[in-house]
Amino acid sequence: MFKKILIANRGEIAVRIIRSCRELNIPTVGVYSDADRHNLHIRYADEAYYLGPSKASESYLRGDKIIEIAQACGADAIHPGYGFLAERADFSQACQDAGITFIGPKPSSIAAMGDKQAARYTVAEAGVPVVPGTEGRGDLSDEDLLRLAPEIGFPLLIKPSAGGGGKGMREVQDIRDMAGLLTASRREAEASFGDDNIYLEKMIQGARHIEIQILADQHGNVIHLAERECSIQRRHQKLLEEAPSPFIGDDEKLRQEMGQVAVQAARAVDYINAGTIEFLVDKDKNYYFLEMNTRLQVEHPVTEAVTGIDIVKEQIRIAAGHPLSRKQGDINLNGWAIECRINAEDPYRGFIPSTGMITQSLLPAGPGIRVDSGVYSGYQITPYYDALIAKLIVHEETREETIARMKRALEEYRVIGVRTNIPFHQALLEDPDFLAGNFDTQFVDDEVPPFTGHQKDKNLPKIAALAAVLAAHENTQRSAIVIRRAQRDISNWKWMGRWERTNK
Amino acid sequence: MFKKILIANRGEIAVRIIRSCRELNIPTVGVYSDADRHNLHIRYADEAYYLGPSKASESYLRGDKIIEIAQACGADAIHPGYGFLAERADFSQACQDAGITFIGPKPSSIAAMGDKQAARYTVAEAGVPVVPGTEGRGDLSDEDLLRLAPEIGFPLLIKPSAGGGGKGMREVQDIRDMAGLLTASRREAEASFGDDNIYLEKMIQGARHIEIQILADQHGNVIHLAERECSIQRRHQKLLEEAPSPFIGDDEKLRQEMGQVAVQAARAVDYINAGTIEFLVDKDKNYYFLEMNTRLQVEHPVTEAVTGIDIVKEQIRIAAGHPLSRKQGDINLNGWAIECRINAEDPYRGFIPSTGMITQSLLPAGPGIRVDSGVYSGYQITPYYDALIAKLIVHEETREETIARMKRALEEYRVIGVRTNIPFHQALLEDPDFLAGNFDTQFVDDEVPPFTGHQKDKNLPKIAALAAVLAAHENTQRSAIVIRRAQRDISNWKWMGRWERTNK
Amino acid sequence: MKYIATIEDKEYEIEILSETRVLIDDVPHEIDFKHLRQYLSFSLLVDGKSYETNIYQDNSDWEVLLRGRQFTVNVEDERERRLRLAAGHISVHKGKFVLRAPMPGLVIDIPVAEGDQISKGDVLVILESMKMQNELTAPRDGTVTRIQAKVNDNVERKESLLVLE
Amino acid sequence: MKYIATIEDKEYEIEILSETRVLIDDVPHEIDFKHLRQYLSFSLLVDGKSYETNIYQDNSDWEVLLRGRQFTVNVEDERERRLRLAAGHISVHKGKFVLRAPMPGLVIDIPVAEGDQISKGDVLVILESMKMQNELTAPRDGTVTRIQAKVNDNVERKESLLVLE
Repeated sequence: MFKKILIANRGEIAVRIIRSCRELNIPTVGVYSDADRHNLHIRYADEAYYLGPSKASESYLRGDKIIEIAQACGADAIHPGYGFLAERADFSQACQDAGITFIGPKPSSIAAMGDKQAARYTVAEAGVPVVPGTEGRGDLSDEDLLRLAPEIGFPLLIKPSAGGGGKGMREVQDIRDMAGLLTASRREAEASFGDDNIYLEKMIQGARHIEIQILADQHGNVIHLAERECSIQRRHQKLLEEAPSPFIGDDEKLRQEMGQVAVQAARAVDYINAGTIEFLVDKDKNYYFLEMNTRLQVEHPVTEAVTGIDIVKEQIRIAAGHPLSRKQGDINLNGWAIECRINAEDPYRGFIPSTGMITQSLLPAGPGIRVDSGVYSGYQITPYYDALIAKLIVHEETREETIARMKRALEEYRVIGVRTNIPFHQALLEDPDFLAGNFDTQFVDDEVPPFTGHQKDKNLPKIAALAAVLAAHENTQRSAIVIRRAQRDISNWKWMGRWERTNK
Repeated sequence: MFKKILIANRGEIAVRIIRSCRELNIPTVGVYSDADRHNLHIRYADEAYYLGPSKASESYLRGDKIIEIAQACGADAIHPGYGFLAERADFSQACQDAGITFIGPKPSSIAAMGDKQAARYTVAEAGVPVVPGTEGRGDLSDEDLLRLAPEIGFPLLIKPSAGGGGKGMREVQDIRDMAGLLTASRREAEASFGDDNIYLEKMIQGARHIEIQILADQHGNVIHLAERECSIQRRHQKLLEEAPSPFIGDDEKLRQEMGQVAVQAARAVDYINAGTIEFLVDKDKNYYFLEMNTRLQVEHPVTEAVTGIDIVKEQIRIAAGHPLSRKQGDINLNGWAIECRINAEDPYRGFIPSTGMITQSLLPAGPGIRVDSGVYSGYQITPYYDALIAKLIVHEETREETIARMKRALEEYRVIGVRTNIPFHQALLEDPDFLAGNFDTQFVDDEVPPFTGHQKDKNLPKIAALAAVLAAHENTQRSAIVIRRAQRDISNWKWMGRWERTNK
Repeated sequence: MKYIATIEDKEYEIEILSETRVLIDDVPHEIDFKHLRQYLSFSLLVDGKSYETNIYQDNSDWEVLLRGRQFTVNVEDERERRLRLAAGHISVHKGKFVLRAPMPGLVIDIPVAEGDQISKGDVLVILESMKMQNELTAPRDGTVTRIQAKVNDNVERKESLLVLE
Repeated sequence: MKYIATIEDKEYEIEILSETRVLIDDVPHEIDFKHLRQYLSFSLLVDGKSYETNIYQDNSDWEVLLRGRQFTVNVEDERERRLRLAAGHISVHKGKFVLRAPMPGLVIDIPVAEGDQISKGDVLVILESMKMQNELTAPRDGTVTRIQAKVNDNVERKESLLVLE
């Protein structure tokens, strides 16, 4: 096993990785930017070193500095988490060159899947179905793309070749909008990935986003851990994920078939470690390869909940050369799991990010609840990194019970000082179509009702008004005391004394 | 299903029951004493009513008032939790008389098991093995007990007939100490249960405390959810519980046999709802009935973790007349679970209780961790109720991995302002005999080493010293600023400014 | 003491009669209000119903977090309201609206010009922050009277970007 | 500035050279100390090793919570120590020890009498609280010089029960 693991990441995922390392009794090294000195991942790591300024390009994207730190402190492995350097073949290569184990796939596998266009071509060659698009044509100019678009047909999607996480993606409904959208997509792609290459893909109407988690060791064993459904997205950003998929449901044949195809796609690039094959599935249960994420996913905990497997521990064991601890036949699904991504953003005002200090963070608790988070009471949300402040994962026996538990957890969860999308999730979990499992990847953009009035208790605004008045009244009384103290108004003191006694 | 459930309890168990009710969409009613107005169970309940002064005898033990409140607010069921009124046949009867469902067994079953002596006699008649003692002889005087003691043999235990939770229990090694111990036991029994009857039981040397969780519906179905091991006790107070038992381990035959005997014992008293049969098991795997707890147990979460069953929801469904959702054959055990009871007590000073305000409570989080607690930042620990502030339950695949996860969780858990027994648990989880599964019910009293020095990092005291010095130094600097402000000492201001900038 | 609490467009008239009795729009209620002020934790019983809330002041409004929802409540007492009405500020929705940056970020686009008539919901500024491009929209109809930021500006939180009248 | 920190019987001499350098018993260390004071949360890096602690002052001592363990640390600066030594308080373990109730409770038993010679670990008082009977024991050898509580007294937290000399 490793002597020491450096975690080249921040926030909830760095904390999550540290937790598994600690349970494996492997010392950890955290790295931090100026903005993150007091963050949990630094406080929880066994060692911590300064990386650079707050901007990611000057800190968490500085692979060279990270390898330098690893060498200086004697870390013999690096876990990249997700985002930042996780899908950079050059970083994986640089680790290898420096004699440090990169906890993830080989550089060649990352490269093969990292260019989204090339990946589509590769897996199609291996017999995996792909969504029609411009795959296999290389990087094209705007002119070429405008010319090819009518062949693919509308609506279609513009996607960054180096992409991930929905950044830079644009939908095109009509060729007249396309030129502007190409520009916007390239601009965002350049800003996010340092690469403005883009490609086109037909948009499958009414499609569901269903992905298969796979694990592959260095001894040729590849297994899948069944599916996650991630169709609840807003502008291609996943918001809620579940395992299993309500769409696949009891169709064990489809589950195993997609699982096998995912294993096949992984084998096509000689894949090692944990990875995810994303599919679009249409209403007739046709499935198409979308892309492969050659890293740990944000939503991995729902799979951990239903399979009982700690995926991060498996990643570390695989990287250390251990064979997989389980065969395909050992994988059983128990119960149902849902993850809500809790973002610092205001669902009432177009989901704009909310910065500032979280003055209190009170976690939900009790049976079947897991919180993965890097924030805490006193945490300062900065504009440098993404808006994800926590993942709330619940587990129960059936989908219905899991939803009921999630509603309970969302109500218990308090993030005070900044706005969060908790009311969005609450509204979603009351939506009849969501409850019935009738939704596709467009569902949130098209269907979710406004968040006001979804609460069964119509009295809530009145109660909020009363609570505010009582708080304000008490403030006034307090101020009055200060003023009147000089005037020695004894009677008022008495009243205040009683108030304080009953309220302290 | 019920219209509204009143929870006749407080603290972590009231919160835990409210959580399941909320997930079943059943409104809840909380009741509170003077000490508990701001407690979580009141803030989380849908309705809340005042019960009486802080002393339990004037509030949580006032069954008459509780039934009055239930009737006034339209609650059609009462969940008693554990302790207080949970094992009072007269309260169960009073609920029935008032037309309110008592979520628990019938009065006759409680009565049959409530008198510990009578219970031993009843189950022995039904063919369940019991530890030799004074069962079946009725309530005896001190003179009778002193006379019978040599027949049973030493060491033996004095136990309150109405007992539970180790209160009033005394070990007798020698007949010369026995008179005084009888007096002490009766005094504590009277204080705890309002009943000073006691009985004697042979002490099984090297015995393990292993108990079987059962569920019984109103339709004659009784199943067991396998065992919990609760041998880690200090003065008969359970401190750490696990499921499955490392002693039973892979002995599926013993597990099923004890399960069947437990079902048999439950049937002997026509039992309905959740209950637990406690056994002592000697080193040769002979097992003896100890007592039946006719209620939810503190340690029920470890069974929930390994079976995936929400026992509180099952209790409510059973009380509403539903048949059990599972048959014996549907019960599978997944993984391993351990619960540590976190008490407000100082393990360095003889485990004396610690009162005061919890200024910060920071929960451990991440995969496989559950916290059941009624406390929070700002919670005031009063002397009126027991010292249990939280239950920390972790779940992983093997016992070894579960222990590693618990160690990680204990390190993350911060309770600031009062002392807790967390260091005790940390020391225990490093103990080679505990790790090997070699322990009995005397283990903690006899074996656990002092808590200092169990940490692998020998530098910790030095680091603590440094941290205190830095905090003190900064305090001094702050005071100095205030003094020197008047003297306009600019240079010091500069230094302070830097300090504040780097530390804010 | 009588107060007027406003949430969005809805007003509630709340009179505090004693520590345990209030009138809400003339309907009497029994209340019990208990808090841990330092932890922003408030427990409110209204006619036996229990509500846990977190309350804090943000500028002149009160933020109330209740069952997962966050309400912004404006509270005035009778005297304040009389003074304000006398001063002629009849509606909070008329007059100048200053669009301020809700977070620090980079101005990507300002698709309006001074003098433009805009409608509620129109995009006024696109601001990049936290790896996302965020559209700041008009809260009501009006005219853009002044633009204070320009494309590629790095702006601070609460910095004013433009004015709507 | 030079300090002496004492944990139980062990002393550490700690000198603060700058914001990032200290000497502990004459060994130099690189440090970085960062906190959220309001939340009692402190992060300390010592030669790259990371320690999260929670620190608060309790009477004159500092309570430091570190990796699940709680350390009670007495901190003196050089001047304080010189003054104290000059005043003749050479050891904290000599002199009067006042046994105070660690929590409110009911006195069940006082198995010692004034004038008794007792040894470290002997039970001095049994106090019932939180549904348990708790034995308060002697922290060191000594003589009971005064008993201030009696059986069946309800005592408050920190109330003095007896004196050991």
